Amino acid sequence: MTDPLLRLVDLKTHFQTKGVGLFGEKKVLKAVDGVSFDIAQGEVLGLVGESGCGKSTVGRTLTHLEKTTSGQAFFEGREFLSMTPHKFRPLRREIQMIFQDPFASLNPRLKIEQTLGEPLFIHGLCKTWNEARSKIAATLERVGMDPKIMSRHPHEFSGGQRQRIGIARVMILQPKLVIADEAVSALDVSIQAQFLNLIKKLQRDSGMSMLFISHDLGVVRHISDRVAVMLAGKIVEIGDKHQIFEAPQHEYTRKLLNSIPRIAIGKEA
Amino acid sequence: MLAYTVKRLFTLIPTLLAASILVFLFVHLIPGDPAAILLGDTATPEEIAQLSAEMGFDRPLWIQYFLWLGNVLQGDLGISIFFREPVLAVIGSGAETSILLASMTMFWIILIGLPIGVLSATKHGTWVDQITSSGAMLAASMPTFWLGLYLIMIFSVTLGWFPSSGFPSLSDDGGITNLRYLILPSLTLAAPNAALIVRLVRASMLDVAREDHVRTARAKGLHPARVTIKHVFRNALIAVAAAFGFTFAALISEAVVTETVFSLPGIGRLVVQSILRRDYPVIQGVILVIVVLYMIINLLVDLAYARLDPRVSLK
Amino acid sequence: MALLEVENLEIAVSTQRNLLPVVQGVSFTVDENETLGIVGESGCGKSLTSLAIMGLLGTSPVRITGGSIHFDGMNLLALSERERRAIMGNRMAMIFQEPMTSLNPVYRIGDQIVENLRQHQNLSHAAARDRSVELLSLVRIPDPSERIDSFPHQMSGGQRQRVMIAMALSCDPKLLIADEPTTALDVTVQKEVLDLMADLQSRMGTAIVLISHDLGVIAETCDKVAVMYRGKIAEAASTADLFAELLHPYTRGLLNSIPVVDRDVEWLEAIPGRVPTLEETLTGCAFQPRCELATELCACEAPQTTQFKPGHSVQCHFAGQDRS
Amino acid sequence: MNTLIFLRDAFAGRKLATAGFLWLCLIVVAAIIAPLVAPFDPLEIDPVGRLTEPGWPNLFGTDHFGRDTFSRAIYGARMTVIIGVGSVLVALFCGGLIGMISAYFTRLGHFLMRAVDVLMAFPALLMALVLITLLERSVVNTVLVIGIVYATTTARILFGMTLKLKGETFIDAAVCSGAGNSSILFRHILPNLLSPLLVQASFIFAFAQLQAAALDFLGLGLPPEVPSWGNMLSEERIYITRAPWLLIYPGMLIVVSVFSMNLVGDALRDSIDPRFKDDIAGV
Repeated sequence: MTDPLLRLVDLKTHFQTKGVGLFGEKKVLKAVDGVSFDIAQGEVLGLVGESGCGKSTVGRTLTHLEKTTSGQAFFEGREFLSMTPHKFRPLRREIQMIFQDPFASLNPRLKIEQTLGEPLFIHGLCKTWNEARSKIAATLERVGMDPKIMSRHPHEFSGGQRQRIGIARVMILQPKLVIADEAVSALDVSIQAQFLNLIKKLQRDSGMSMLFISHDLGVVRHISDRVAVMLAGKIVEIGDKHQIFEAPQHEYTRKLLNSIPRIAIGKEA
Repeated sequence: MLAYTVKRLFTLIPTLLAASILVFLFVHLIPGDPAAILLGDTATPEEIAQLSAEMGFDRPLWIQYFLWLGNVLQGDLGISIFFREPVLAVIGSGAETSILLASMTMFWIILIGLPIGVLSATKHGTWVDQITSSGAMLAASMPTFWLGLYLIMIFSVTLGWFPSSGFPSLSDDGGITNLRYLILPSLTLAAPNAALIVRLVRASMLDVAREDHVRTARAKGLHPARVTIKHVFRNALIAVAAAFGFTFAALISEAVVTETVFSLPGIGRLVVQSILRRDYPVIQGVILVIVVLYMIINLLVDLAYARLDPRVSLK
Repeated sequence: MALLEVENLEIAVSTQRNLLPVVQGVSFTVDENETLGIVGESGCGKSLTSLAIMGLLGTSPVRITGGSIHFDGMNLLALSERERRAIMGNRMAMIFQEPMTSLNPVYRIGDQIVENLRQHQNLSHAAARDRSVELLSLVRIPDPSERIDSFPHQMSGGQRQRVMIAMALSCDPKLLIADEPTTALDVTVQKEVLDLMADLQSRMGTAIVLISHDLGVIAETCDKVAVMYRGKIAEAASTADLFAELLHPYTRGLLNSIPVVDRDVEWLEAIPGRVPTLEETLTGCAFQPRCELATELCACEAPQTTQFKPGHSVQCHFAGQDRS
Repeated sequence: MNTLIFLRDAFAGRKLATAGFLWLCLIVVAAIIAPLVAPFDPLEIDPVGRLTEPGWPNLFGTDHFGRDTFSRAIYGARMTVIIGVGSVLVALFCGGLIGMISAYFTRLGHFLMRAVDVLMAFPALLMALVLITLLERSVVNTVLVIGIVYATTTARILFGMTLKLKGETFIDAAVCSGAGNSSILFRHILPNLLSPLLVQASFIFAFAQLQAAALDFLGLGLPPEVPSWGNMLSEERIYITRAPWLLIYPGMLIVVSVFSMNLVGDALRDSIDPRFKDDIAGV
């Protein structure tokens, strides 16, 4: 087999925090401290862990939102963490990100079509607004929204609708890798289920790969092919989802699984 | 807390140095020979030559700066053109008035501003709130000198309750009763600043009242007054303390005007008169003193802030 | 008579134009040593119900417009403000969702517990402080005699929630209201906090009203459950009965929406659509626009609460029926 | 269109603020058509008709040069608008640019904000006085000086607000879409700052009037012959007992105008994004 779509080698992202000592000595927060994994073409890797374990930082580092301290990441064999912003820009089309908070992830001042059209023009996928609008309409339909809404502003939509628009912004570029950072955590259960189905469907249809970051083990099991469990900046266990959920090896994975409240359904309870 | 204090002191030094450079450059930005500017129109060429040599005006600017800074650190701010006295002594003669005026004003600001602010916040949305908060805004919209002139007209000229101008020292005849000279000026100066504090206390109390921990306090079954004072007002003080530095800056600015209106022999009037007299050594000296003073006040405000908010000093 | 009896509780929010009902006809009872779980999605009125019981709606635009709340034989809504305060934090206490912000950042945690104790008990400061140390060790805070002088920001989220619990339990309340107490916490911490609450309940006999959006949390910790949807109780029963036979299509939909860790489901059976907003006026059943069983009857007539089985009530015209 | 809705919402149910807004509109109109409505030349001296009481034809009476106070007051509106608008423009442009750029480009920003800190070590009026000493008395210089003084606070405020916006998820999202620096700054950040900037502008407008009046009073503001409300107060202050109307009218005009501007700013502030409320220094 050829190279995986994404290969991450010993990624470290450290943050300088201001110290409190007399001279404000810098302290180092090792948010991500040596993470390696591969994501194959069309594969969904779930990254699960508790708050502060560094799982979001992995996603943010891969999209250049945080500076890498050390380590490498290869996309289709090309190292991209060390690229300049200018060099990295074409790759942004291929590596897209879905954010957690549907209320914060859309610019309140821009119309939906402006938000969705911007990446099309940046990456030269469209020349005219007519072209862009037809692409936007098609993408909105794919995520289950009425194309007519493109001339409206974000505040006119509910959280669920905004998250659909957020997903549309990602899908419109037809990326090869999508990083979903707690993409469904802010949603109520009944809406969350709609989204999990939608994301799964989009992923299957387009054959894209995905890094699905979440604290919710149920969600991760539902959507992923493989799962990595993170603790304090490091991956403690990684493997096929059935192995992780049915025969966890690491003590921490077992602790996580045991902590989840369960519902006993039906008469046998 | 000690570590925090020392740390803040250290961060003060670069700002202070940068500000001193600006004050130093001031004289050099005025067109003409700096020595002639510092000595005034009546100076003889010999005097100018002597001062030029003393201050190194023929040498590079940065050497001049260090010569000047050296003098300043020894307390030598130059000689006033108008008074023919050392600048420090001229400033010192105005210090008593200004310090007393500032203290009395602060007294009014706290005495008037805090209670009215609390009242306005607790009566939020009622006519009491509307009157106090619009009244405060009105007070903050008045030119201080205009208010001062009318206070003089009403309380000095018509009613004769207070003297209209001047301030004999506390060590002169009358002693402590001489403070009555400062009652109108300090009230004038306090009005707009107390008004700002009223608005600030009100706004920050309303903000704090929405915070979750206030709900916790109410869930304890505490008396509403206790919740207001111990939980809302106490936490609102953090924001108020942070703004006290600004209040002090406004106070210095407005003292310039107030001292002029009431003809008080303070530092503020000295600034204006020196500008009108083109007494540059005094202008430079006063500005330096005020800037240093203002920074010290800001440091104290920061320390008070850190005391009020444990999240700042112990993290 | 039960310890807490809520009957036909109505809460409305007043807007500039009109009064919008947010809780309608909610009734339930809680006995001593019993845990009632109220579950529902955001905006269903569960938090407002808990605030109404506690008496914390206060002067906000949200207010009680009908019904009654009886606690320990007293009609809470008829009490004076002073009498009400004597109960709050004393015989009835509450913990909140946000452990990060629910403690006052400027006071040491010990002082905040002492404040609650001395408000209701005639204790010297020293005695109240000793008692606070005991309470902190009761909620398993390590080194309680040292941690008592910590400020809230020096503790983790889980520890802060333990402090909240210690504070709530300081006067041995008969009723503890917990509004999403573990939502902001990680699962492992959530388990510890829930275990702690269950343990304390078994020792002290406190009745608990647990508000949560998480069916799993409710199923594991509660004796009985009320499922709320847009201001009404859709279904209520003992936990065992409820999960043995889900009668309301919403409860069923909610359960099917949850991806579980123990088995694989290819596609989730999501409930279509979304919860109607408060401004949208509805005739008939509030769940009808999203319901697979809905008929014309559901669109015109709101279902009444019916006892489908003893102890298992439901608000649905087609309770217990399947799509087929 | 959005701005109109924003204004309508801000003033809804606020009678006092609406009255203030209308008053300001009146001032602007008076400033524009001053030559048409002023009954006399504001500079015309009449040695015979000195210190006449308000009446006909001198509605507000005359000053000690016999100049018509009413006409001077109307021309004073001109100065009010020029000083206000001018210093707002200077402050927002210089301060806004410095603040935004400092927040966005952190290295340069660190240096720039330290410089702003140093300037802020000079209390506002004092700084104005120092600058005035170096310049001549003129309308342009007064505008510049007041504008520069408030540019420092504006820079601080804009710095804080831009920093907050920079941390917003929608900015991250725009970055992930491939948007460049200028697009992020001017397309994504700036439009979100416009309404808070408007609020800040109204407060600066109000402060500027008070500062300008104080400078006039100290004899360091506008040239004495310029008919501004501050100059009117300053020149006639010794007649406060003999001809009180000379101080009442211009004084009240200043108070009402500044009060109106503060009311407007307050109303606008209550309707902007609550995140920015605490950043803006106003009354």
